[in-house]
Amino acid sequence: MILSLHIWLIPLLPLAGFLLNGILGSRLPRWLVSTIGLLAPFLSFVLVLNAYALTSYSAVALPYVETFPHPWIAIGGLRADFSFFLDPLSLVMLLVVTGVGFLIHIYSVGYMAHEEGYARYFSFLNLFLFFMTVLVLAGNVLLLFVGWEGVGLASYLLIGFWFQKPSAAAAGKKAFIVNRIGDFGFLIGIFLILANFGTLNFAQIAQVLTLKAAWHGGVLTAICLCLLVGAAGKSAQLPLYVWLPDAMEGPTPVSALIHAATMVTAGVYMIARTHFLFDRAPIALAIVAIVGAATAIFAATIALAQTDIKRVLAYSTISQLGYMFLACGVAAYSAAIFHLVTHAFFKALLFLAAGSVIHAMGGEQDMRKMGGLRKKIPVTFWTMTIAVFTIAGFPPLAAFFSKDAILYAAFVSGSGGVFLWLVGLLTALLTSLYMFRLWYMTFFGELRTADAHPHESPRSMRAPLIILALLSICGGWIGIESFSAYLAPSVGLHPAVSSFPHLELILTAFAVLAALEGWLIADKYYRRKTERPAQLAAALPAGYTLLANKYYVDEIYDAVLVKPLFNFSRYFLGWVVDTGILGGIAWLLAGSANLSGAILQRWQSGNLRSYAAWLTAAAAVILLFVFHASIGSYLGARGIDVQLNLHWMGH
Amino acid sequence: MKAIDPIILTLILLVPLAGAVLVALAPDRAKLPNWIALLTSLLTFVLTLHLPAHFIAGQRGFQFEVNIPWIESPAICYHVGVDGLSLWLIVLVGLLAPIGVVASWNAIHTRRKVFYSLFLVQQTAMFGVFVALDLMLYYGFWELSLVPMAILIAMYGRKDGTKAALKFFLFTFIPSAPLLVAILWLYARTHTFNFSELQYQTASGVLPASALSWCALAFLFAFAVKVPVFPLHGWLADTYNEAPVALAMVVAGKLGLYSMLRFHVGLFPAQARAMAPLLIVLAVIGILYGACLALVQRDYWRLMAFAALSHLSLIVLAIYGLTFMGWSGAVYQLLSHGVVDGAIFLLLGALEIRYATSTIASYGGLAAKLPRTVTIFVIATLAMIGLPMLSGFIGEFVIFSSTFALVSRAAAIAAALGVILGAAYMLSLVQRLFYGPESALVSSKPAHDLRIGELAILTPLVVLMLVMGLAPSLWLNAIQTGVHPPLIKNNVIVSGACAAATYEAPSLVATPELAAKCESLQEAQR
Amino acid sequence: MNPVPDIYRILPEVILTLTGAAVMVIDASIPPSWSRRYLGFLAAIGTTIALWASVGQLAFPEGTGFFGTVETSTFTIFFHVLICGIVLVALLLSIDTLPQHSHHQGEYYALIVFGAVGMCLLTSAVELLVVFIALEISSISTYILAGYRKQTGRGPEAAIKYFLLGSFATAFLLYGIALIFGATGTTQIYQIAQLAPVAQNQTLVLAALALMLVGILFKVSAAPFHVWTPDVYEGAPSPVVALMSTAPKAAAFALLLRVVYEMFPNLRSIWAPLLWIVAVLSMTVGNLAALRQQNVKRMLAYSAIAHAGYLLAAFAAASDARGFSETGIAAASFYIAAYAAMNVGIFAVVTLVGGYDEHLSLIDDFRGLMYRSPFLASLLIFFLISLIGIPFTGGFFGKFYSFSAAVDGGAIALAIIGLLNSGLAAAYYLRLALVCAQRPAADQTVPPKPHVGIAVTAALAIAVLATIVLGIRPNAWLYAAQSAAHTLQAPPPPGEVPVVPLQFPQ
Amino acid sequence: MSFLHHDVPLTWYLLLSAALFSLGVVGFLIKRNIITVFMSIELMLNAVNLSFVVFAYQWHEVKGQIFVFFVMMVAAAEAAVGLAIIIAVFRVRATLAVDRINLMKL
Repeated sequence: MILSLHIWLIPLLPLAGFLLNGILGSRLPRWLVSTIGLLAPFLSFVLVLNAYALTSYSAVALPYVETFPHPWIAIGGLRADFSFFLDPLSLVMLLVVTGVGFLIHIYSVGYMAHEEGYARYFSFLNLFLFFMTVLVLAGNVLLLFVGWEGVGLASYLLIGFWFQKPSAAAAGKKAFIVNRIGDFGFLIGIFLILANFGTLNFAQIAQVLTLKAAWHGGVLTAICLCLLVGAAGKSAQLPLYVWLPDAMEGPTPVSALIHAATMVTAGVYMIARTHFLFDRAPIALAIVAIVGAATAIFAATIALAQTDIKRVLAYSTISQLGYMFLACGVAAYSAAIFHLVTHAFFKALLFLAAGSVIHAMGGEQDMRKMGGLRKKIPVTFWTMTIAVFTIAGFPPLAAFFSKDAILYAAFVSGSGGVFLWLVGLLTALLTSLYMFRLWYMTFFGELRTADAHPHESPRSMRAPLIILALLSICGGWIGIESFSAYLAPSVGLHPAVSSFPHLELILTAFAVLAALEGWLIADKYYRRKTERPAQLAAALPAGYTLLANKYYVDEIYDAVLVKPLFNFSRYFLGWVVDTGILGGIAWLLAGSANLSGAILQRWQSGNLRSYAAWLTAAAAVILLFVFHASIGSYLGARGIDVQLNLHWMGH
Repeated sequence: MKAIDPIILTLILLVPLAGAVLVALAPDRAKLPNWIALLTSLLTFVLTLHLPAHFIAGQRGFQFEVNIPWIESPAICYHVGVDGLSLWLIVLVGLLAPIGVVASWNAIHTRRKVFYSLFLVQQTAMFGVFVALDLMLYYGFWELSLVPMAILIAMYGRKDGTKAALKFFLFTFIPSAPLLVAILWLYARTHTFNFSELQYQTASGVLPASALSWCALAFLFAFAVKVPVFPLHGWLADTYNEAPVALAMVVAGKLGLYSMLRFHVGLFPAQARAMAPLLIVLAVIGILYGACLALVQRDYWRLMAFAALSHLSLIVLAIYGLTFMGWSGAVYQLLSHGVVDGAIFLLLGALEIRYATSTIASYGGLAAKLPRTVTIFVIATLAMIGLPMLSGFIGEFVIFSSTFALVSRAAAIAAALGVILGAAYMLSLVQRLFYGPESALVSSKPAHDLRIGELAILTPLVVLMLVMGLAPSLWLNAIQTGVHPPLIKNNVIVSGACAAATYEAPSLVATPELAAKCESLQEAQR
Repeated sequence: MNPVPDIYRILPEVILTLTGAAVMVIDASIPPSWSRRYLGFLAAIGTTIALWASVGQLAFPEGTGFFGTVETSTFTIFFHVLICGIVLVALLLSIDTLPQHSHHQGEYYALIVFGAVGMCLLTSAVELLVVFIALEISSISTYILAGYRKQTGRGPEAAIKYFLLGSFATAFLLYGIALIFGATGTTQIYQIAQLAPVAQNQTLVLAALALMLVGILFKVSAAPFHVWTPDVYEGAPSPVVALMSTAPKAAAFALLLRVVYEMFPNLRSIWAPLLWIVAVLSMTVGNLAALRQQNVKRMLAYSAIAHAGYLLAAFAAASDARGFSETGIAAASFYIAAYAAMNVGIFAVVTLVGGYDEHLSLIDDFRGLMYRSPFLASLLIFFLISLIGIPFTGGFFGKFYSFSAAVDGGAIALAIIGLLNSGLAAAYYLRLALVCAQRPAADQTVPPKPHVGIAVTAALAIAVLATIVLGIRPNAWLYAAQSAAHTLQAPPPPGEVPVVPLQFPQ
Repeated sequence: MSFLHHDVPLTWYLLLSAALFSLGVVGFLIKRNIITVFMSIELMLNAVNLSFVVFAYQWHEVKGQIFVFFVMMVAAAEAAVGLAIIIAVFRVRATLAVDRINLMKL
C-alpha cells in the first residue's frame, strides 16, 4: 500500500507564504504577516514529521518518489521532470531545514520587530525555505540545480535586505556572483552527466553505474570535479569561500539560517546525493578531502584574529564546512551529514545567540567593545556557553560525536588519512581556541564601551535559543552507528573498518585533549592575561596582520581577477577593440567614401571651359574605346582590318 | 473560426497598417493617437493568438498558408505561412507591440501621430518578415523594417539621433545589397522565389556549389549584421542609446536570428555547415565580449546593448551548432529574450522618463522609493541571467547542453562563462540603480512608482516569464515541429553521430541493451 | 486594313502644340494685370488631353507615318504617357509655386508645353532629322526655363552653362548623325539598322556610334558627361528641375534605347561594355559626390547622375543573337517611369519647402520639418525612401528590375557594385530624411509654413500614387514596359520601309 | 559641282569638316568670351553641315541637304535664345568672361 505523503506540499507551503507576504504583505498588519510567515514553515515541518513517522513505521517505503505528470523540459533526448525524491538522506535534511528554519522564523519575529520591510523579510525567508526544500527533495540534477540557484537568490535578497547600506548590497551581489562561478562548474558537471548518461535522474544515473561496475575515473572524475566546484561555491570552500564572511551583512537570523545551518551545507548534501559518482572517482574524492581539510584549517586560523563577532562565526562556519567536506572526501558521507545536522543546531544557536548579543548591544558587532555581558543577558550567555562547548567538541555534546566520527573516518581512510586527521585535530584545537576567545571577549571581563545598555532579548528570541541549546546537547546522542545505518540506503555504509579495536577511543581522547588545550590557551590569553594577545600581535606583526586581513585573499582576488578583468574590458576591449579597431574600420570606410566624394567634387570646378574640356576628353575616350574595342573584338574576329579594306563588300 | 484561417496572416499584416493610417488621419488630441495605437496593437496581438490556438502541433510544413500570384514576371507571389519556427515569434512581436505603446505613452510628447503611425508600420514589417515565404516578399519586409526605425531614432534620439539612425540604417542596409544580388541570382537560376521550391533546388545539386556558397555568404552577412554577430555590432550600442524604448526592444535579434534559421541554415544547409565553425567561434567571442563590455558601461542603454550582444550571440551559437535540439533552444531563448528584454526596457524607460537620465551613476537607492519597479526589475534581471524556473534558464540550458554534448565542449564551456559575467553586470546594474543610499538626483525628484498601465502590462510579462520557466512544453512542442529536419533527404544536416542518437532515445532507461548501445555510441564518439 | 491617317501618329504632339500656341496667344491678348494662373490650368488640361490621346493611339495598329519618320508603337505610347504625366505634374506644381504676380507666367507654361512636344516627338521619331529637331525643341525650351529666375545670379548662369554645353554636345550628336548618313546614305533608323552592318566604311559607323553616344549620354547626364547637371539643377527654379530632371531624361533614354537597340544592335559587343563602364562610373561618381553636398538640389542633381547609372545597368542585360534584350529594355523603361515618379515628387516637395526663391536650400534648413509640417516631411521622406529603393515603393522595383536584368545577363559584378552604391546613396538620402525628422534646434528660426494649394496637392497626389502603385502593383506598368520593349525590338513591318539598294557613286 | 567630284577627293572635304569641327571644339575650350565660345559652336555646326553636304553629294541623296537647312534653322533659333541668355547673364553679372561665370561649383 502506498500512502501519499504529499511531499509536494512541503515546498509549496512556503511558496504560498512567499507569494502572500510578497504581494500583499505591505498592506497586511504585522501580526498577520508573522502568522503567515510562521505558519508556512510550521506546516511544512509537520508534513516532514508526518513523512518521517510514516516511513519509520514502514507505512511508506523509502525511497518514495512523487512526479508531476507533465515533464518540465522534454526536448529531444533531454527530459527533466518535477520529481521529488524522498529517502533517508533527504528526510534528514528536510527535518533540519524545516525544523531549524521554523525556529529561526520564530526568532525573527522578535529580532526584526522594529524593521521596515517586515513582510518582505518574511516573504524572502519563506522563499528560501521553498527553494531549500526543492533542493533537498529534487529527484534529478536539474531540479536540484533549481533549488541550488533559488537558495542563492534568496540568500542574495536577504544579504541585501538592508539595501540602503552599500556594503550590504555589495555583499549580496558578491555572494551571487561567486556562487555563479561555482554554478558554472556545476552546470558543466550537469552537461557532462547529460552527455554521458543521457539522463539527469539520480536513480537512473545510479542504475547505469550499477550496470557498469567497471567504470571508474576518467570522465567520472571530470564530472565530480565540476560538481565539486559547484559545491565549493555554495558551501564556501577554498577558493570560493570569500562571499560568506561578507554575507554577514544580512540580518543575523538570516546568517543563522542560510549562511550557517542550511544553505551552505547544500554542497555537502549534493556530494552525498551524488556519492555514487564520487565513489567511482577516487581522485576527485581525494581532492574533496584535501579541499575540505585545507579550508577547515585555513578558515580557523583567520577566525583567530577577527574582532567582529559574526565574522568569527562565519569563518567558523567555513571551517566546519571544511570538516564536512573532509568527511565526504574520505567517503564518510553519513559522518558528514551527521556533522551537518549537529552543526545546524549549534551554529544556528551560535548565530542566534550572537544575534541576541548584538541586539542587546544595540547593533554593535565588535567584540572589542563588548565584555562582561554574562550577567546582563543570562539566557543568551548560557545558551551561548552550551554552543561554544558543543562546537569545541566536549562530550557529550552533539559535535563531539559528529566531529569524532569525521576524525576517525579520516584517520582510517588510507594512506593520507593520518595527515588529514592531524589537520582535523589541529583545526579542532584552533576551533576551541577561537570560540573560547569569543566567549571570553564577549561575556567576561568588563563592558568595554560606555554607551551601551545591554538588555535581554524578548521571549520569541529566547525560546528558539533554548530549544536549539537542547538540540545542541542531545543532537549527537543518536550516535554515528545508528545514524549511518539509517542513512545507509541513501549513501551506503560507512566504509571504514578499524583493524585496531581501541583506535576510536584513542582518537577521541586526542580530540578532547585538543579541545581542552584550546580552551586553556583562550583562558590564559583572554581571561587571565588580557594584555598578552596585543603583545603577541606586536611580536609577530606580519603574522597577525596576515590573519587579521584574512590572508589578503579578497585583495588578491581583486588584484588578480576583478581589476584585470575590468581593465581589460574597459581599456582593451572597450577602447582598443571596440572604439579603436572596429570603430576605426567603420570610420575609415565612411571617411574614404567622404574623401573620394570631396575629391570628386573638385571635378565640379564651376568653370564652363573645364566642363567642356571634360566633355571633349570623355568624347575622345569613347571614340578611342569604340575603335579599340571594335578592332579587338568585332572586326578582328573576322580577320578584317577596317582601315585598309574599305571596299570589301564590292559585289 | 476555421473560416478566418486563410486570411488570418493577411489580417495580422493589415491591421497594424490600417491602424497606422487611422492614427495618421485622426486628430492629435488628448491621448487619441496613443489609444488608437494601443487598441490596434492589442487587436493584432489577439489576432496573433489565433495562430497558436489553431496550430496543429504535430504537423510539419507550413500552416495558414496563402499563396497568391502578385507579379507575373519575375514571379513574385504573396506567399505567407507559418510553421513552428515562426509561430511563437509572431506572437512575440504581437505581444511586444502593446508593450511598446505603453512604454511610449509618456515618453513621446511631440508628433505622436508620426510616432505611432511609424511604430505600427514597423509592426507590419516585422510580421511580414516572419510570415513571408516568398523570398522577394521577405526581402521587401526586411528592408521596410529599417525605415520606421531609422526615422524614429532620428526624431526621438536622446542626443545625436540622426547619427545613430544613419549608422543603424547603413550598417543594415549596405549588407542587404549582396543579399538582394544573391536572391536575384537564385531567381535567375531557378526561376522561383518560393521558399520550399528553393529549398529543393539548393539541395538537388543542380546549382553550382561555388556560386551557392557565395549566395549563402551574402545571406549570412546580411543577417549577421542585423543580429548582430561580433564584430559587426558597431551600430548596436548607439542605436540602443538613442532609439525610443518601444523600438529599441525590437531592433536587435529577432529578425536576424529568425532569418538565419529560416533562410541561411534552411536554404543552404551544406554551406551553413561549412561556415558553422567560424560562426561558433564568433558567437563565443560575442558572448564574452558583450558581457565584458557590459560590465564597464556607464550608461544603462549601452549596458543593455552589450548585454544583448552577449545574449544574441548565444542564440547564434545554438543555431550554428546545427542540432535540432539547439535550434529549439535557440527559438525558445529568442522568445524568452524578447519577453525579458521587453520588461527591462519598459522599466528602464520608465526610469528615464522619471529621472531624465540614463547614466547609471546618477541613480542609487531607488528601491525604497519605487518598490514595485525594483521588484519587477529584479525578477526580469533574474530571468535574464538564467535563474531556473524563469524563462531564461530553459533556453540557456538547452543550448548549453546541446552544444556541449553535440557540438563542442570548449565552446559550451566558454559560452557558459558568459553566465557568470551576465550575473555580474546585471546585478551590479541592479545594485547601482536601486540599492545603496539615495543619490542626489533620486532625492531631488518626487517618486512615482509604476503607473497602473505599466503594471497592467508588466504583470502579465512577469507571469509569462514564470510560466515559460515552468512549463516550456507549451511552446517547445510547436517549436520542435518547426525545426524538424528538412524533408529532403540530402538536405539533412548530419549531427554529431553519437549524440544525436543518444538524444533521439527519449530517455536512457538503464536496460542492458540500452546501456550497451550507450557504450558503443561512446566508443564511436571517441 | 485601313491605313492610319498620318496626323493620328502625332496626335499628342499636335494637341500639345495647339495648347502651347493657345497659351501664348491668350497670354499676349489679355491685360497684363490679369492673373496668368489659369493659363497654367489651360496648359494642364491640354497636357491631359494629349495624355489621353496617347493612350488612344493604342487603338491604331503599330506603324510609321509621315514617310517613315514618326512611329506609333507601345514603346512610343509608353513614353508619351510618361512624359505627359511628368509635364502635367510639373505644370500643376508650377501653378501654385510660381510667384503670383510675376510676368512671363504665360510664357513659362507655353515653354513647358512646347518642351513636351519636343520630348514626345523625340520618343516617336524614327528619322534622325526628326530626332534632331525634337531634341532641339525640347532643349531650347529647357534652356530658357533653366534661366527663368533671371534676377538672381544663378539663374542665368545655369542657363548659359546648360545652353553652351548642351549645344556643344548636340554638335557631337549631329556630327554622329552626319557620319552615319555618310556611311549608309540614309537617316531613317530602320534603314540604318539594316544598312549599317553592311556599310563599306565601318569606321564611319563606329565613329557615328561614339559621337551619338556622346550627345545622348550628355542628355541623360551620365558620367563623365554629367558635369553640367549639378550647376544647372542648382540654378534653375525647382519646378523646372522637377521637369528637366525627369521628362527630357526619359526622352533621352528612349532615344538611347532606340539608338543602341534599333540602330546598332549588332555593335552590342562595343556599346554594352561601354555602357557598363559608364553605368558604374555614373553611380559611383554621383553617389560619392552627393555624400558631401549641403545644398539639397545639388545633392539631388548628383543623385540624378547616380540614377542614370542604375538605369544604364539595365542596358548591360543579356541579349539574344540579334542584340535585343527584352528584359533589359523593359527594365530600363520601368526604371525611367519609377524614377520620374519619385523624382518629380521629391522636387515638388523641395519646391514647396524651399519656396520658389529658395530661401531654404541647405540640408540643415530642413531640420525639424517633421515638426513644423509633418505632411510635407512625410512626403519628402516617402520619396527619399523610394529613391533609396526600399521595397513597396516604385524605386525598389525600378532598381530591382534593372539589377535583375543585369544579373540575368550575367553581369553580377555590375549588380553588386550597383547595389552597394545604393547603400552609399542611402547615406545621403537618409541624412536628409533624418534631418527632417530631427527635433528643431533651439535657436532655429521657424520659417513660414508653406502654402499647399489645390494644384500642387493634385501634383503630389499623382506622384505619390504613381510611386506607390509602381511599388505595390507594378504589373500594369511592367506589362506596358514589356510590350514597349517588345515593339522596340520587333523589326519594322515589312514593306513599309523600302530598303534602298546600295549604290556606290563611283 | 563638278570640281567637287573630279578635282578634289571627297575625303578632303570630310577632313576639312573634321578639322573645322575640331577647331570649333578647341575654340570652345580656349576662348574666354561667351560670345566667342558661342561662335565656336556655330563653327562646329557648320562643320557638320559641310559633312552633310558632302555625303549628300556622295549618295546623291537630298536628305543630307535638307538636314543642312534644318541645322541652319535650328542654329538660328539657338542663336536667338543663346544671345538672350547671354544678355541676361551680362545684366546680372556685368561680364562676359566665361571664367567669371562660376558662382556655382563643387
